[in-house]
Amino acid sequence: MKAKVIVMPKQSVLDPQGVAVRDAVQHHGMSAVKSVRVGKFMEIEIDGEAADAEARLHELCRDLLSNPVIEDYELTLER
Amino acid sequence: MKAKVIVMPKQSVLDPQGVAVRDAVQHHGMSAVKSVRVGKFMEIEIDGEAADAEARLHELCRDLLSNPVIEDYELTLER
Amino acid sequence: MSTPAITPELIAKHGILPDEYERILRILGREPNYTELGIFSVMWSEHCSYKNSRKELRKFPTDGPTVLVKAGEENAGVIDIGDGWSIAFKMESHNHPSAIEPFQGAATGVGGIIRDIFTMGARPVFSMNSLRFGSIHGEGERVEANRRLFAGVVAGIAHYGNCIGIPTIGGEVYFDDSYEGNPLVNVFCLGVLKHEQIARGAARGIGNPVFYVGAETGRDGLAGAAFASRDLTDESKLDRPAVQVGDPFREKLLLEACLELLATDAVAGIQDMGAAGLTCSTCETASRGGTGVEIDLALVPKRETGMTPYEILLSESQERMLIIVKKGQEACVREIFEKWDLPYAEVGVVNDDGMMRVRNQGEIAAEIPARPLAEDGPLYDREAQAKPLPEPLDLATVPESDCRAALFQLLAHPSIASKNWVYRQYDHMVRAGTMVRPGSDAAVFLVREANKILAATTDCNALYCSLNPREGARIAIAEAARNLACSGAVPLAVTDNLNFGNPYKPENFWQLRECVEGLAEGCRAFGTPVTGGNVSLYNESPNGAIDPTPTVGMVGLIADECHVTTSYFKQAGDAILLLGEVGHELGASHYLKAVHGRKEGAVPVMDFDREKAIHGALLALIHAGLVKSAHDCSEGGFAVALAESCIAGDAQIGAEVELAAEKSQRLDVTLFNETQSRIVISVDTGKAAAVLSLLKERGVPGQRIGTVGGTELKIGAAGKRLAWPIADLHAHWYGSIERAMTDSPPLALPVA
Amino acid sequence: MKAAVIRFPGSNCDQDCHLVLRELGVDVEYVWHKEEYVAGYDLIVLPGGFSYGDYLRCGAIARFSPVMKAVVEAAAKGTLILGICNGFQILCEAGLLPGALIRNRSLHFICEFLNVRVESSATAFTNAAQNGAVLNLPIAHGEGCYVADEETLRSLNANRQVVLRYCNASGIVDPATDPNGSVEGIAGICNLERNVFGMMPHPERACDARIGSRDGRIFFESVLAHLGVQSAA
Ligand SMILES: Nc1ncnc2c1ncn2[C@@H]1O[C@H](COP(=O)(O)OP(=O)(O)O)[C@@H](O)[C@H]1O
Ligand SMILES: [Mg+2]
Repeated sequence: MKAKVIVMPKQSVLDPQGVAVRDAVQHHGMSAVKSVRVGKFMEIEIDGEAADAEARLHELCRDLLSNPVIEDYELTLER
Repeated sequence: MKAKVIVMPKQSVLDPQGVAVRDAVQHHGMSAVKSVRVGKFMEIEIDGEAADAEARLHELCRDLLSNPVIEDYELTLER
Repeated sequence: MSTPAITPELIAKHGILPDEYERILRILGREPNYTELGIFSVMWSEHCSYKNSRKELRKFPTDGPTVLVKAGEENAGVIDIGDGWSIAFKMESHNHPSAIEPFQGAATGVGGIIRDIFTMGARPVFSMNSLRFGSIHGEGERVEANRRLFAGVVAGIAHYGNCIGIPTIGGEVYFDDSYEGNPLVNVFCLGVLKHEQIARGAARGIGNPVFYVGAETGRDGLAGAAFASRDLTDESKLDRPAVQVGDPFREKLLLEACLELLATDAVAGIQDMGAAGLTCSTCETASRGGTGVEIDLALVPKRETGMTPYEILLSESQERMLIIVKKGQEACVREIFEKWDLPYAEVGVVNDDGMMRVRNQGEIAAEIPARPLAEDGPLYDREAQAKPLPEPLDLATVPESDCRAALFQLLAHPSIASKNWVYRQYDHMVRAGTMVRPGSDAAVFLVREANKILAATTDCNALYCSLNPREGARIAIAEAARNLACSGAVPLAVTDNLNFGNPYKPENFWQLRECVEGLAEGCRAFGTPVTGGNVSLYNESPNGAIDPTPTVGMVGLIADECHVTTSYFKQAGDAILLLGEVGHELGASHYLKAVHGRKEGAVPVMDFDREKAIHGALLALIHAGLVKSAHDCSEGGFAVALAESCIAGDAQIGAEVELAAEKSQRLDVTLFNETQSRIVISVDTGKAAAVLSLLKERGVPGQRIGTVGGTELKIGAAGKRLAWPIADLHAHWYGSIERAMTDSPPLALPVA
Repeated sequence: MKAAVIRFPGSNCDQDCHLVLRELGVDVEYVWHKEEYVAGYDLIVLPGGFSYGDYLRCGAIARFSPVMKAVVEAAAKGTLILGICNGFQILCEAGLLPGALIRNRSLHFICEFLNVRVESSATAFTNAAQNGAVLNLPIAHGEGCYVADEETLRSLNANRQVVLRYCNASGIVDPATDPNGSVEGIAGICNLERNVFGMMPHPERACDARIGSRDGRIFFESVLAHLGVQSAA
């Protein structure tokens, strides 16, 4: 089983990385780029197909892989 | 228009962050997790629908958003 | 847009008491609107108004021959260091934000204190930090949470400080259960400036334009000041908007741009936007200038759309400053901020009516007399209830433990163990001025532009303060001064960070008062005025209040580069001397806590005269070029101090000593007591006699106790002898924190 | 001799580099990242720091700053280019040096003094050192783990482009003293033409015994010697 997790800064939270990349991209000649947000992408390989895997992964995302105070996450499972 | 870019460390390049996350996850009780790779996820908002946008975005990914020596990227466009 | 009606519930929700609301009505002569209520709530929050502590803070000595700007007058006090140069330094806490988001909480704390310093016109040259966490040893969810907090805070401080290029050269870290869930993150920054470069946070010059510079305003940390003024509960975790994200890169640009602008003649006043952001900076600059300030929020650079006046005024977005520019020199601001690619906007003007007037698209959103808002907040005398002082320790109840094992245990205790896991993550060498790196008693920094050598330390033994707040605070000052003396420095001035529990609990308030008075006594004794500081109350977790922690940051001056002294032994054959007594006070000791699990007993007595006599003698010896190393005895007593002198240097080296202790005194008491005013020094053997006679002349107790050398630490006292291999001592001490953080088992005790 | 220290937004070792060069009697100037010309210099220093915040990847954004075009041109003309720490990262991103620098294996930023061995004194930056000399220098970086593919490594070694390796006090390259996981302990490399040199350690923080070491002077003194200038200090 494979899981993909995207962790992004919350919309209302400042994303200095995104701002820096946006400025660089605009500088690079793509002035049509209005905003960039930068987050993390994680690919997780899991042995077996445990029934509770999804619930446990959500727990993991909340507790360990993201900080709900400033980030949102999105979990996708590929069986 | 919206673009999503995933930048991942190449398979051949070591990913200490992935290793650390895997260890933490296993420590957290999910020993079924065999490997984790950590990369970046970028959301780019673009004004308009320029015909050459896709080509230019690929260029951007190659030149700026990823370093081909150590990373691969994946670009998805949402119109 | 409709705004909420002002109801008693809304008033209460803003943390404003009925009496305080009456005061607001008197100041305004009418009801406040929603935005004004928000403004009063942040300005009169504990964090901004110090309403429960200000009366106590007045007890600090703030003046002295070297004081150029006094505490409280400006963002940070300024102290003369000679030759036309001066320093500005201060300490500030970011405890609650760090509890919620350790990385960003700590990072933005660093950003805030740096802004406080460059607001004064000073170039920040180094930082320190004083940290407290729950236990990181052992297993379980709580321990793991403590580790995550610790790791996150250290990484956050590193992130901000390293990126901005200000070396973090010292600090302290303690671990105790009382900080579980409520870590302390106190950050210190020092800057250097010429006398004529002192900048003022006042809005002077009617008609002068007011500029907003730096990052755009977003809905960050809405009402963070109010947040810092409440107890931490599990619900605080849901206080999402209270967390701010820092951008050290922006701050670096802001720092350079502001210093560049201050070097021109264009600035009439400058103020950082810290807690309560735009609100605080506008009304405070107006109040200090005896003027009014009028701004229009429509002109403020914003990151988000649809922000209300309330949100804009209360936002705590980071990396922003307010600058009052001399009329006609606006172009200067434009040129510099464009060069640095930073947002800036002319948002208002200084006027003469004493009002803080905030417009939004021209329409008045808030209109409050600036001075009463900034200065006439409520001030309270809280009820204080003394806690009985602890009974002296009954030694008979303390089984004498294996002293050999106890020393290993103490050295591996994370509060005593080497902090290399922490300071290796901090760039402590950028600016090429760090003469003594972290790991000695005080950090020593060469300020190249001024050709001055500064020493700095932070200290506070909160265990002492929890048992006897006054004596604990007195000792904190004395210990800081002692650390400076051991580095060859004469103390100049002090900044403090008062971390306490909820002041509405009479016992907590009593602790605050006792500690303030204790610090004040100490400052008077050492002639070190307080240049400023910070109060953090409501440090409570579900388990109760933290141990009272009045952190002291002290800065001293080293007259000559040959006076710079470090804590570790240098050479085999050197004589080891003990300045001070062998000591006997085991109460409140770290040994009792770490080995016997007891936080109790009478706190050691601090006699300032005795302490000062020792510092004076040590400095005389250092000035005479006689001292090769000097290290004070603090947590863990003599044995730990001696072991540290063996293992804290780049090369480890053994020592053999014999202590002239009373025959009847137990060995654990002799080794681990924490009697104050003791310093272990090493000197050239040939000069030991000269040193002893100099001590005698000054009436300072001192004795030769042994010799540096070998691969073991050997201590004898009252007929008993113990030996520890240096390599083992080093291993237990050096890697302890890393082992805890990587969840590796502690090292086994080496067999004798 | 004339030297330029490039100032990117976020550079923070620019003043330290400037000071060392000045003390050696070099005519040294800051050059702002928005400049499009850097002509007339014998040495161009890309200092350490966090250019453009080091967001995205270290050096990734700096590489596209206007001044870098000019630096690339100067490099092609044979001007000496010295990249320190972040400067090294920028040189790799710009393709002036092969390989890349990634997160330290420990994931932590590491600041400490350590030893490096001079692998090649046949560069303008190391000619004053002996081959095999052990230098005590500080590092301070979070992303200093040098990586390159097999072929690049082979050619780096074959052409003696590896200039510095992390080593222990006796000069032995030992994975245990490699602070960041760099392949083959690589701490500094030069280009094939040997006029572009990047290193992770900070020589500018080791030019004054008062702050712990003078070993860093050798890099600057080598440049002076190479250019046939007498050092002032
Ligand atoms: N958080 C920290 N940041 C930087 N340096 C630290 C930190 N904590 C401790 N240190 C350094 O470790 C050394 C030992 O600290 P500490 O045990 O508190 O010393 P002392 O007991 O002499 O005051 C000091 O040099 C101190 O500056
Ligand atoms: Mg000490």
